[in-house]
Amino acid sequence: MKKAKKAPKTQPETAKVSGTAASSIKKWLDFDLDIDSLPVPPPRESAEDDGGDETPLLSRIPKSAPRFVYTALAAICSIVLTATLILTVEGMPRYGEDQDYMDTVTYEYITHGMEYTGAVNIVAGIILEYRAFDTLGESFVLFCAVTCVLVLLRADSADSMPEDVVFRDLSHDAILRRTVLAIVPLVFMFGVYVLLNGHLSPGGGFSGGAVIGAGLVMVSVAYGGDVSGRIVSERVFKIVTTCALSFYCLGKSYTFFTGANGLHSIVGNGTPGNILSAGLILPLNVAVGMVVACTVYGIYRMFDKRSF
Amino acid sequence: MAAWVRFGFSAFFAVIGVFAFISAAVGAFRLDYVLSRMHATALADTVGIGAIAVSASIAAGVDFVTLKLLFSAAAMVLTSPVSTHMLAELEYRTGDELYKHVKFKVGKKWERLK
Amino acid sequence: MGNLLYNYEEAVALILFSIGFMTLLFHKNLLRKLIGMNIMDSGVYLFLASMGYIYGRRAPIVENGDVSAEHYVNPVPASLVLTGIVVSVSVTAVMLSLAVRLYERYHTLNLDEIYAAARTRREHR
Amino acid sequence: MEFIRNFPFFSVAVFLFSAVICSVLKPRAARIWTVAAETAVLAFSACVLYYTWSTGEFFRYNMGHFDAPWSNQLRAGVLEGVAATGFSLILLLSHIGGMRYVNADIENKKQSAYCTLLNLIGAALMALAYTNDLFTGYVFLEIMTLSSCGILMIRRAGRTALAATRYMVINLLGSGLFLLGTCLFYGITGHLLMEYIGAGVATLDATGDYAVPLTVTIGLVCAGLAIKAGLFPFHTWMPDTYGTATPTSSAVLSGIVSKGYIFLLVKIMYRVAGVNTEAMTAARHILYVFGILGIILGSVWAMRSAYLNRMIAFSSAAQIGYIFVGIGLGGTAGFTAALFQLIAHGLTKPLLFLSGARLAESSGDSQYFADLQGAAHRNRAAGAAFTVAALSMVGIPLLAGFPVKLYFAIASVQHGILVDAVTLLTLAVSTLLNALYFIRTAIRIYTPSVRPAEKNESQVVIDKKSDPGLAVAAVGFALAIVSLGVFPGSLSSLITTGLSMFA
Repeated sequence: MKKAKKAPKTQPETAKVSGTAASSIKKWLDFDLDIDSLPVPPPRESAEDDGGDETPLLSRIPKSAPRFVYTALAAICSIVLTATLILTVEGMPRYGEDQDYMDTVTYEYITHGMEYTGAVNIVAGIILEYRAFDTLGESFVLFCAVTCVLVLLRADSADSMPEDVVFRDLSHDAILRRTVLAIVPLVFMFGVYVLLNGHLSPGGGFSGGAVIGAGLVMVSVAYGGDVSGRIVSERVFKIVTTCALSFYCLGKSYTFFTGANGLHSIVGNGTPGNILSAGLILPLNVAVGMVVACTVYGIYRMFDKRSF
Repeated sequence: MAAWVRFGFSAFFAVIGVFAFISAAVGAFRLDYVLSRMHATALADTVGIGAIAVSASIAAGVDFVTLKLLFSAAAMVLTSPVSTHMLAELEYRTGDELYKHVKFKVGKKWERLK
Repeated sequence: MGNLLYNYEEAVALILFSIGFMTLLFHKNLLRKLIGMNIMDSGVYLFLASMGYIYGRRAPIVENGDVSAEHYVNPVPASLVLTGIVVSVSVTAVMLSLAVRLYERYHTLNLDEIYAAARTRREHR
Repeated sequence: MEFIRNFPFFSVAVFLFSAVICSVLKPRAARIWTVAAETAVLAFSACVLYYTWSTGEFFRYNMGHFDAPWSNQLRAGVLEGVAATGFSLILLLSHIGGMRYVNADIENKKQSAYCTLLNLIGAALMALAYTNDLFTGYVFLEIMTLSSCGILMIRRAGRTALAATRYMVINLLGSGLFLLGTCLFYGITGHLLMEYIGAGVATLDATGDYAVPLTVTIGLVCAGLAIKAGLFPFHTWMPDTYGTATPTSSAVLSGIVSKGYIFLLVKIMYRVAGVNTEAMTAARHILYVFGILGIILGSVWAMRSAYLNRMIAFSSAAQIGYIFVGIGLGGTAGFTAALFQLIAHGLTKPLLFLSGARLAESSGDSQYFADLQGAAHRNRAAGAAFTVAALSMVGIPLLAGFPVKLYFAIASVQHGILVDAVTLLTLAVSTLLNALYFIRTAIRIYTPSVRPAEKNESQVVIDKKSDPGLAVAAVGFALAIVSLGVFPGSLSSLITTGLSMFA
């Protein structure tokens, strides 16, 4: 016998919170209950789209309470953390003393560093030769950051450009133009110097690239986006980033592969001290420097103009 | 004797530099409007770093290291006023409470705009 | 507490770390949280750099062929710092672009107000 | 040295290289390239798993010309093979399953960027599975955080920016603590390779000096990774994150990203800190307590949410609690249960998100339960997939959820009466709560919706849009879930042998 037809429910009106949970569970089990009237949090406006950090369970507590609860918890957390950190430092080995582990790992780096990697600057040797996998991951962190910034801020299509954003153009300022005219050549020269001498003196790909990137940003601020756009347009940005990162990835994969399988790698170390030495470190520094320069400039462009 | 003279000069410049930094810090806290705060802190970059660089180079004698130090101090003295100038211009263009902090001399008295 | 007098540089680094930690937790403005995060990172890098230093030794750049380990500082923490700094730069860039997007949408950077606005606008998808 | 030993390095290199290439390819080409890369890495991981299982011992792979403590090193054993295969399989199926939504949700210009970010997540996962170096783990952990924030905010509509900000702030807290832990480990032992740190920690543990820094370091590392994995008090970003992202992103984020952090935590527990040292047992007990709280409260909040994606998100907070309960129980049985749950949950959750999105789309594109009524009739395939995943979450036999609860029961029996009682009680209560909200939803989508508007036309509007990608993914996930349910012994024996050679 067909069950009596249930009166069709119009738009289920907002569920009034039934008093006892037991009665609603019983009704739910009898299966004739419209599931919407379960003790679901009160009507949609307040807790329904509750995306905030208040979970529905807390939504019944007056608004000010979570704020106080949060601050109290945060205060306890940070005090405990500070206390433990001070205690840790108190237990750490003495500052500035020769630790006993110096004679295993670091001894090898310093004594044979220059001999194997050819780099006078041992830190560059460690970064690009001994622990090269970290630095490969490093430039991909930067690549990932620039992809995220491009995804977030790029708004070349008309509709996606936010309407109330006013672009302030300070590029016609005479003082700025004279100073940048005097400074930029020095900055580029210094950046290239730091880049090329990565394996001889402190510096290297990341710091050299950042200096060159800063030079590009200065040109863009002083002479407006279109002048610097001619130096690094979107095409140049894409080509440089892709070629440099692919070269880095492939070059290092070659070294890892030959090293792991014991094959002889054709990359010689050259005589330490002059520019063209230290195997792959110089070309890698140049590649990383270009990637970092384009990234710094690209990120600035996204914040400044929201498009290339 | 020469050591004393050298120590005296470098100490003198060092005191100037440190005083500039302290006044900048106090200025940054005490002053309320952004332009006046900027005036205080801009002082620190030029006078402070310049004086300390000079005092360090006097104390350490002149060789490549101090030349490099003086060169970087000169670069700082050249560029930091320009950056302060840019920030001030931006604040002037966009800030809307400028009139509250500006006084005009009307006759003998300084009055604020209403 | 005797060791604390010797390890003063590492103590300062970790105090810097907890200052950044507190700023990250207590301030509601997104930019202040970001500044707190940067302080946290620089605290860790100061701690790393100070861990490698040894009194009376030079930076690990080989001068005229002298490769004995007694003359140089421990280079490994320096290489870790170099790798770490790039991480905090990239994270700061992404957080700032998020702040720009949030400001465009909600016209405020105070996270409480943004939650309230998101709730009243009843957006989910 | 056999060629197969290069496969761990190949899988990371393939993903990194294809990430660079995809950023310049056209969207269609980028998608094909990414799917090809994911399939290749799945093949590599399966070979590594088979090779290590057949030879019965792990192998090391020095990156570059220098030997162990000086250069980076990858290490592949049975457990790493299982994790890598699981991660790449889930990544491949989630990407194929959500392909249509990626095209719909994301602007055309940004689709190749989406493929780049997926590749970077794959690279980070493979590196976290295989790495034998703590600082490499931190670097690829950061790549994973940034790219998972990227795939979250790539969807322009809705509050993805707000969700991404919350996700980033809490995750950065976690990685800050982890970085500090890594530096402290280097400070007291002088090494960065996991075995050498483990040896240093063992000697320190024996002699007892640096006791305070050692305990604090272990605490920092465990806290950092637990925060990033979304353990109980730090799971508030989950409903926002999984609720607003495209289905593929929520599937990848909930399925494998939080699992990558947990796998790194298990590796650190075994190799670096030593599972049974006194400090680590204390840390594991704390994680156990938070896991128990997470299971209960996660299920309660899931029950109370009236919005499909938020319900699934809260249930994943509860399932993460399961894994930490397994870690808390400890011993081979505890870790086997935890890692089994890690794989089983990684297979069911993406299916829930993908089929849930399909059901929502076919019922007027709204995630409210009221509108979802009768959705399964409108789209039979998605309804069936959702039900399979929901029943597996509840723990019905013949599905992946059941052996999880079985192994947890076995693991908890080996402990004292109190721990045993608490764990079994939590298992029972959480199964009941899961049943309440999952079966309620299953019933909801199968009760035919009598809508006045549609009364005159045919009773049910069948959703005609064909979605081959989702069909393939649903079949793949369902097969995996059922095979795990029917032959749990295969995976659990693999995990046990892996754990024996993991230290």
